[in-house]
Amino acid sequence: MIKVIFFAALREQLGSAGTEINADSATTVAEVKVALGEKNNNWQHYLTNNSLLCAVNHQMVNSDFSVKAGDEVAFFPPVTGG
Amino acid sequence: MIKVIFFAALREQLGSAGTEINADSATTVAEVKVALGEKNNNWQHYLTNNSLLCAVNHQMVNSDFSVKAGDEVAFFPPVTGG
Amino acid sequence: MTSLNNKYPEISIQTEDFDHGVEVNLLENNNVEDGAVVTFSGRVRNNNLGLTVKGLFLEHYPDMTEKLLAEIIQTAKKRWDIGRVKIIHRIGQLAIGEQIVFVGVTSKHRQDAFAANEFIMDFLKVSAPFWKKELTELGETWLAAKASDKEKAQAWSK
Amino acid sequence: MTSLNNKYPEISIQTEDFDHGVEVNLLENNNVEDGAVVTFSGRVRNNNLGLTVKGLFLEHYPDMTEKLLAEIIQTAKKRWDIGRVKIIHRIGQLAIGEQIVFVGVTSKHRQDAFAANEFIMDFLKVSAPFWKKELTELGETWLAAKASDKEKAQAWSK
Repeated sequence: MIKVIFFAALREQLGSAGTEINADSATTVAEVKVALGEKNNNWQHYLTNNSLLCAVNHQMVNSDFSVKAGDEVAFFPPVTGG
Repeated sequence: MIKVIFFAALREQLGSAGTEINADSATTVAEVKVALGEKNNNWQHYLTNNSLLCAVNHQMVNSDFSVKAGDEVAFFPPVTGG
Repeated sequence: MTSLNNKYPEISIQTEDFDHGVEVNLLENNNVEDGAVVTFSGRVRNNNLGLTVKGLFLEHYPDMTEKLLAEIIQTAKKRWDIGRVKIIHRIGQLAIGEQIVFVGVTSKHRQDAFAANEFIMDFLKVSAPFWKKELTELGETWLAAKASDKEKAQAWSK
Repeated sequence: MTSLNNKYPEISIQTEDFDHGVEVNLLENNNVEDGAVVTFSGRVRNNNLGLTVKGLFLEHYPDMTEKLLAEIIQTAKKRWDIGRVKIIHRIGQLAIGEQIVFVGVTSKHRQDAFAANEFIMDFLKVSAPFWKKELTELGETWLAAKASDKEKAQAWSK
């Protein structure tokens, strides 16, 4: 399984702090998004937002980054701390 | 009279925190220095130091600045606060 | 550079408030080599973009935040001759006037502490995974990232 | 800009020590407009140019110091959008590790407080009439002004 988590506005839009997807259903971050959209049709719109950022195992990555079983994939809006 | 004061290393070199000179004996800062050197020969050497700064009535000035009776003329080395 | 002993963490993400004076004392304690200390602290303002702000909610990505901030500190230490660094960032619900963030940097010469502190703040702003939700007279809104913050961070690589 | 009431002086030349945390609280007190506070504090280091320093004596030119610092503050306020400013400078005999100087600046946006604080320190260094005498293992020496400080101050007019 791949652990998927959401933060801030995205978490509220999806109505979910996170989920899991089967590791067989995605080999890249882009495919994780597709798998999540298939899992829940209402999510698709929010996950295709171009400004969304992604971290895999706490490291910022692009959509072509490879994912594997056991990874933690996080999606979130641009950060606004400080 | 013109009030003359000295600070820091200069004060220690001259062995004096200040003195007064007759307003008739100097019309510029440069002339104040000459008057001070005539008043005390030992001071001449230290007062001709090029790095010395001068303030008249708390305002930084050059050697050609005019002075008059009642002025406070201060001589001191480059500042080192902070 | 003066290293801290292991009991003094450089990064603290916390819900509770902090004492600015205590933090400065910790940065200076047994640190006679570094003559300069520069601190930045940010607090909740009472207005933003013309709206009256009533409070702020801060969310973050645990573990990733600490990792990102540690990377920023390491980059700053390579670039400037600085001694100790402390970053405190609060999370959770904050009221107007409350402290949000503290960055403290010590150095032998002041320009290093000034530059490193501003650098840390600029990169914290654009890369540490914190999100602010503002409670205004119009309701709750997640803040949008500012283009000016991105430009400030990019300016360091010029 | 948030003005201070007249009871809070922007400049203090004093022999006694000061409390960094108290000064920051005074800068922030009833000042909810300014979200950012940048402080600089300088202390007596234990070494200078390779010599072990035992202590420092600070002399100044009363009245002229205050006038010069007030002019620096006014210039900073014209150049940046800053709120409150506090400058504390100690005089007299100081031991290793003791605080010498504090500059605190508040602003709405952090870059103004960072820049104004460093500007104030750079001009304080080269224009305020303070002189330091260092007590080292070799005896007492009046410190020489540094060319690097002059260059830093000049860099602001570029």
